[in-house]
Amino acid sequence: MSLGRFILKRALQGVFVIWGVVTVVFLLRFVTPGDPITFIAPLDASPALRQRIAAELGLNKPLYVQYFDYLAELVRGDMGYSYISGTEASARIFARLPATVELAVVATLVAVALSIPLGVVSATRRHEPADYAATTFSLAGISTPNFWLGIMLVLVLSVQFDLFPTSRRALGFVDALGYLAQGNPNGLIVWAKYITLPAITLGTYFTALITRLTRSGMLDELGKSYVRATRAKGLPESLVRYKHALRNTLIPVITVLGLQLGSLIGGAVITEAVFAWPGLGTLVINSINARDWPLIQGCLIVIGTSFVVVNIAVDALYAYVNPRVVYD
Amino acid sequence: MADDRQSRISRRRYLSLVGSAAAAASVAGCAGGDEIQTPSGDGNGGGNGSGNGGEFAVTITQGQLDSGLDPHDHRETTTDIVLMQAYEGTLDRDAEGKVVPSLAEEYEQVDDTTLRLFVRDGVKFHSGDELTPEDVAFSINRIVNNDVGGLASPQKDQLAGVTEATVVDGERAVDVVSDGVNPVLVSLLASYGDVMQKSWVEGRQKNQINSEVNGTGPFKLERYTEDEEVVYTKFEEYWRDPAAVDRVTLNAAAESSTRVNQLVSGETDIVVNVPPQEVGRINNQGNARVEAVPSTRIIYNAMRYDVEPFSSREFRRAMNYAIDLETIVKEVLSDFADATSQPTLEGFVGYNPDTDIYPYDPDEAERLVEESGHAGASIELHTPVGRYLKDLEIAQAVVGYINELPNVDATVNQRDFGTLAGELTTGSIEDKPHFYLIGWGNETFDASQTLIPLLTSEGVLTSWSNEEFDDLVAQSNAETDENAREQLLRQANQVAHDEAPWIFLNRQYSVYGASGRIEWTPRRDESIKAYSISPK
Amino acid sequence: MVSPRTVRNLKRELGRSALAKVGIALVVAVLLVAVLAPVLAPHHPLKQNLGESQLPPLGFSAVTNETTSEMVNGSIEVVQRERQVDASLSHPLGTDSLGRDMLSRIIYGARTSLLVGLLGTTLAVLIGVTVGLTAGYYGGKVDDGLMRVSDVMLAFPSLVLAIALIGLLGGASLRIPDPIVAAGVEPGMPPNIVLPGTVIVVVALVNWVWFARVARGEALSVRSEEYVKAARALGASDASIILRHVLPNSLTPILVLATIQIAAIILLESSLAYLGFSGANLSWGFDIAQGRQYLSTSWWIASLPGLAIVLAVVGINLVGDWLRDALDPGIEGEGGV
Amino acid sequence: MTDEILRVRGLSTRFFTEEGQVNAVEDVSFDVRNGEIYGIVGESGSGKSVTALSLIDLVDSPGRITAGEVWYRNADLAGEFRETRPEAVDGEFVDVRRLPEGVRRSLRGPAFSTVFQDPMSSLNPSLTVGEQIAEAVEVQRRARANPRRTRSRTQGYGLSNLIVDSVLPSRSYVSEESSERAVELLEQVGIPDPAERAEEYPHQFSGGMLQRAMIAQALAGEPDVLVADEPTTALDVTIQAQILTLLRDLQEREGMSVVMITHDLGVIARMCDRVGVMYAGEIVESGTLADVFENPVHPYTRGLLGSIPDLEDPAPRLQPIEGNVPSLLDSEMGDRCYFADRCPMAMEDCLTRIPEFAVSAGEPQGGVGSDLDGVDDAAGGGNGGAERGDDGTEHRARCVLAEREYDPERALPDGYFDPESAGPPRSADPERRREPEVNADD
Repeated sequence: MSLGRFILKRALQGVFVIWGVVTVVFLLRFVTPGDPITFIAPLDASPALRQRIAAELGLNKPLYVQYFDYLAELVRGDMGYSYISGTEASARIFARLPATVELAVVATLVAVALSIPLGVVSATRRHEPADYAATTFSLAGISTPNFWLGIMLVLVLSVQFDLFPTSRRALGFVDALGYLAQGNPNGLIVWAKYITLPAITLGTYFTALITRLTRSGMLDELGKSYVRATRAKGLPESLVRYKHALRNTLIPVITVLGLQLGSLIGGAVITEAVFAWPGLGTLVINSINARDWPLIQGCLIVIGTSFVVVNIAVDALYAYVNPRVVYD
Repeated sequence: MADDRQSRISRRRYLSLVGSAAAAASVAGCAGGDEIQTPSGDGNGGGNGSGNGGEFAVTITQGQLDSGLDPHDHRETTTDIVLMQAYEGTLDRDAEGKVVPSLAEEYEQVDDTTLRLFVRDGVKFHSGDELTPEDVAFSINRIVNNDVGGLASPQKDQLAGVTEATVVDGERAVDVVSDGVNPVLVSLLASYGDVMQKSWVEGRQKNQINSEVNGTGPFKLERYTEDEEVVYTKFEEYWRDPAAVDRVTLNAAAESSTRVNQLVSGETDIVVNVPPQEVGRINNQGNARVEAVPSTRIIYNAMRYDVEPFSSREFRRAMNYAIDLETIVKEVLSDFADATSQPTLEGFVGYNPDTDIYPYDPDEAERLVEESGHAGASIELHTPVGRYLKDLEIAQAVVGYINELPNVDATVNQRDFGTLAGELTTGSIEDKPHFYLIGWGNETFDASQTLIPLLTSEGVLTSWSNEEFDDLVAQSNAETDENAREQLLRQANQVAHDEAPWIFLNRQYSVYGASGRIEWTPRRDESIKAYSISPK
Repeated sequence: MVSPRTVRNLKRELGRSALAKVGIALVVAVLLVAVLAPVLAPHHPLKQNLGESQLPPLGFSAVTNETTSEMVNGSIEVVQRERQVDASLSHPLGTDSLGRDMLSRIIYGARTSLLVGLLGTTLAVLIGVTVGLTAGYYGGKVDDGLMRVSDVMLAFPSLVLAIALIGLLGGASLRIPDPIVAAGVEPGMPPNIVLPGTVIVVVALVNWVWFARVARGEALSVRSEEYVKAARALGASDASIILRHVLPNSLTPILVLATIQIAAIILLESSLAYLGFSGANLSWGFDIAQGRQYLSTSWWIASLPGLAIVLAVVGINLVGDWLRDALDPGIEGEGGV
Repeated sequence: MTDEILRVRGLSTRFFTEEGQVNAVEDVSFDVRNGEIYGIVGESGSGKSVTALSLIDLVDSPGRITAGEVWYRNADLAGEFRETRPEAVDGEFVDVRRLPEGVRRSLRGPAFSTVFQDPMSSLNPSLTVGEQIAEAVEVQRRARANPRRTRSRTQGYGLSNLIVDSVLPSRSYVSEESSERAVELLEQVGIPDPAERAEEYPHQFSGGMLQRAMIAQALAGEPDVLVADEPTTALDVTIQAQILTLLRDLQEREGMSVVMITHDLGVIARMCDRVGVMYAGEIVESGTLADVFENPVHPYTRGLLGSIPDLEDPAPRLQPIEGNVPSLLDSEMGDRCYFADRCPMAMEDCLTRIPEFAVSAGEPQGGVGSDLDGVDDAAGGGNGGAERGDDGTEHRARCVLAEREYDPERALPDGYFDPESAGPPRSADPERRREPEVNADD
């Protein structure tokens, strides 16, 4: 099977999984106790008014009709209107998405940029102080609840030393770039100041995780015969480590990272809660609390879909970097 | 819609952001914050035409933001504060709570059921159109009539008794008709009933009404980023003098410490709900101050009369004796509250000055529990978290005291406010938790707006039913003589004290942090009007 | 199940790894603290003393600003006074905002964390292993179906799913009598252990997938083994083949994964409690959330319970590393949080 | 003037494991001449592969070369270091182990090159075969482009390069010229369609083809000495023959020297000019092929050869010799002939360490004390450049039988070395004994 067909097949599977996600999310409303009308209708609403509201929202139709209606609307990109504010759910979700994506991307980039060299150093200087420091850090990193880490960072860096803002997002990256286009670099500085603590909070677990994976993977690879053979042909050590051993180390790391995207988003939810970061995480918590079903469903679908899409991308990347993959 | 948003973000967003950043930079000027400085270094440069070096911009940070911008489709103080910058009612209140004219210049009681409002001339909506009596009548009807304005408004009971509003032929006036004697109508109209423009509402979809603003107030909407911020600019054609503030930004931070940090670092000018432990940071910072005022909000623990053990009067009274309210006020609330003895707050019409706060008497409490026959009861107190000043701590303290009784076991159940409020507002007592902490703000300064909805048998939010109490309230509601009405309300409050449908807790203080660069005095009714802010 | 070879590997790895020893020490310590909470806790963990609120831990006595308000001529004046706040020997880790003993709360918090971690993992193992073995053993359509279900489950971040389930279903808790208190040893301590039932079920529901995948992989590899074929030829029932042949082979990787999952679930529980979605009345995450408001005045309320989480989870992770190194179950990566 | 390219003197490599010190290579000395194939033969665990790794300085931690010299003839290098590092220079020879790290690494490729046992695991599975060979060409190309004194051997290659390489193939480490050369090399080792095959990954190759590719890679640096470590062990018998033929042809064509390491006497018989037999980390007997195969002295060698009726028959492999594979743990090795416990002719004399004796030509169990001089010049260190065996005989053995007849009177009793007996204690746990070999062989 060619790479293209492989990806196509994975994409089809992905569509299937997304359909599953949508269905689960849709059904969630019906297993949840409490009539959504109660949250929408005014206090003294008469039964007639309740029925009218139900009719307006299509809640009086049979379940399967509602389901197919929902699917049809979803395909058109329509996630309905917020029960609470009456605004378009999709608009609201996509307005929040950049903040979360920004946070997740920065955290991931920082995590990758720090952890891979750390893991390599740790593996190549085994039993040296650098290794002990890296393993201690990574053990602590995977064992620390990130919300607590965030609070401690605020306590020390914001409350005590006043180096970073304690919360919020002053402006988005795109806005900061807009300032830069006008010749004002301060936008980027402000942006960086606001995103630093949330990104550290979210990224630490992943930095630690990838450091551990890289270290054990590198140790594994460096012990393999081909590394010795590569050294034997006179290649510089940096080439042996990075081009050969690290490349093979990263192949499984990429897969694990794809699977960990879920915990990245989960981590983003709580990080956003800690830093009042206006992203999807705070939106999903608020809408769950308010039983704002169109928003809850929309958020979960967007999160589930991005998970599936990213994993397809990871699979494709995996297939690309790993010639041994059998496309089946 | 999504496309609109995108294109709006593209160019206008940059321009407006530079404008707001410039405003923030002027804040940073005094706070030494980390805001954006333009390369030229003057801190005021920006692309926005209206922005200039002298702009006076103010930011107000609440615990949460609006739930949409339709002034008739919400019931929260937070949304109200967002919208009161742009929408006005027919009547208003001054800082002391006295009723003053607003869009209605005058009012007149035409007969027992009809109040005539004379609509002010020369008032413009932000759309540029003139205010008409039709708009006023439409707005009131939109609230009280589910078939008007495409909305079943949750504010219907805030205009209790009103059946309709009609335009008076040949006059610039509107008749507001009630279903009977309505002694509190003026008071209600002074607090509720924002006026919208009929044609504007009718030409818009629900989601547009929720994301655009067209009022008569001193500020018009510049930018609305849902859940993030609402930015208003001064409405130059306001019927009174234009505001001293050029730009108002409202945003939110759920954590009190976060709000205080924002104030201290100069990111905002007014923050709400400053907990006592954060007061020191504001005062020590030197560039901001703490403003406190007794609010119109009472915090209480409701006990449902229809379930054991709370069906027992003895048990309910025992709960009041069990807690050391004075200590809670002193230690948990650092005296930023007053202890209460009845549902009505001091200074309100109908407040009974002769009832005493329940003393702390655990022995009496234990005895009453035994007497009630519910010794060994397990009770669970549902409480919202972060909604009221120290709500969770108060709940935990109450439960802590109750647990000290050897014959009752109590626990706290932390609830999300939205979910809890949902259960409380279904209109059916069965949906409510048996025992819950909640706060009630009554901006009318009249006991009836507390007693009727919360404690009468038919009240939409009630947890109690008592014939004697119902009778007293009903009589007061039909009583046109003010003194006689006040006496009836006092008696009702005495009954409530004795029967103890609640654990009476505290009157909350509104504790604000305000930056040193603004002149502003907090109000008892919890409203924050940017119109009343001026530079120092 | 536990072969002598396994025991030998465990011992050898333990002998060679100081970290494994530290891990076991930490885990044993946390277990002891959790089990003996009524005996170890100096105070009732819920007992408030409003007069002794926010006492600092030993060694952190300090002068603090005390804020109160006074009514002066109808308006409220904010008053600040300096006050020396001394740590108290009877509250070595200080007290929280209601004067409750931090040490006792942390000791009792260990119970919640471990109960949720152990029971949640057990439930997840039961669900996951049942599904995984079934899928792997039968293969074909059953396998496809169950694995697609697990794909869908994986697409929901466990924290988000847990919040959704608890937020929507509500959090119920069970109370079971504390055997130590019931035995009359420490009559002044809480008589009941509060078991956050919904949380336990939900963490299992969001984490079983990892076990299903491992169990399925093992079942797939064992299915074609000769002895399984032989057993089938001899007419053994599927259930007995799964239990007698397939399950034992999966135990080692599942044990290792379960260890990692206990740590992950403890972190998940603390996150849920932090966000207010836990039915437990004593939880480290909950105390952190409460202490967050007091960061600027009483750092210990939020800091110390977090340290407890870190120590417990470090211990479990070290034990997990030890088991993995010693048993080499061949599973990649960490289970998800 | 000698024609040696390599003189190994007193080489000792030890592994410092948790179980204790493992003496994988102990005091090994031998010479490799220009253009010859020198064979090292031994059972697995005898230390022969570690010897190979020690030659090319690729002993991995926890192993370390603890003593000895590897003298390599290179007039240029000798000239270069004569002033700065006189101790590393002896005539045209340099002691590789005393050269700076960077220079030592630069010798891999042009001086020493290696063909490993299992081609599949010796090539990086995720790079094309062509690229890996081209790398070996490229590193030499770059080395020629920069004089040694000025270049940094660790030309920076970091994470950023990896990312850039992965995204932009044009920015790869390997130049086009090297890639072309790689195809030529593949052709030289007899791979059909070399251009296409160069684009393939190792898993797409058969074992024999892959070993050819490995050889091509080893040839990339035009090495003086090719170390072939069990180059055919992992291959089918028919393929083995092809590979051996290829090696022989290449060796003749390039005129390089080969150190052939194997446990297969047939390979030795077929390929080698001279041979050393290893046992328990030591070379127990060495000499020309004829010396060792026709007049074996050491009972171990005799045991190995016992089943080989005909030198020309390449098929038979090492005949298993009764007894345990020797422990290489220092603590368990004892101070005696390491073979004594398995030796059918062990005598009391064998209970001390045995030096290397020269074996007189034609007198296998030779004349008493025929040549006791020179016995120890290997162990003497220092003057490693000196010639050995000035009497012309190369046949040497670490066995008392080289100088004295077997005397049944002095024989050790049966079971002397059994754990239960009063003899020196030895562990009976075979699993444990195997462990030190993890790095030592295979």
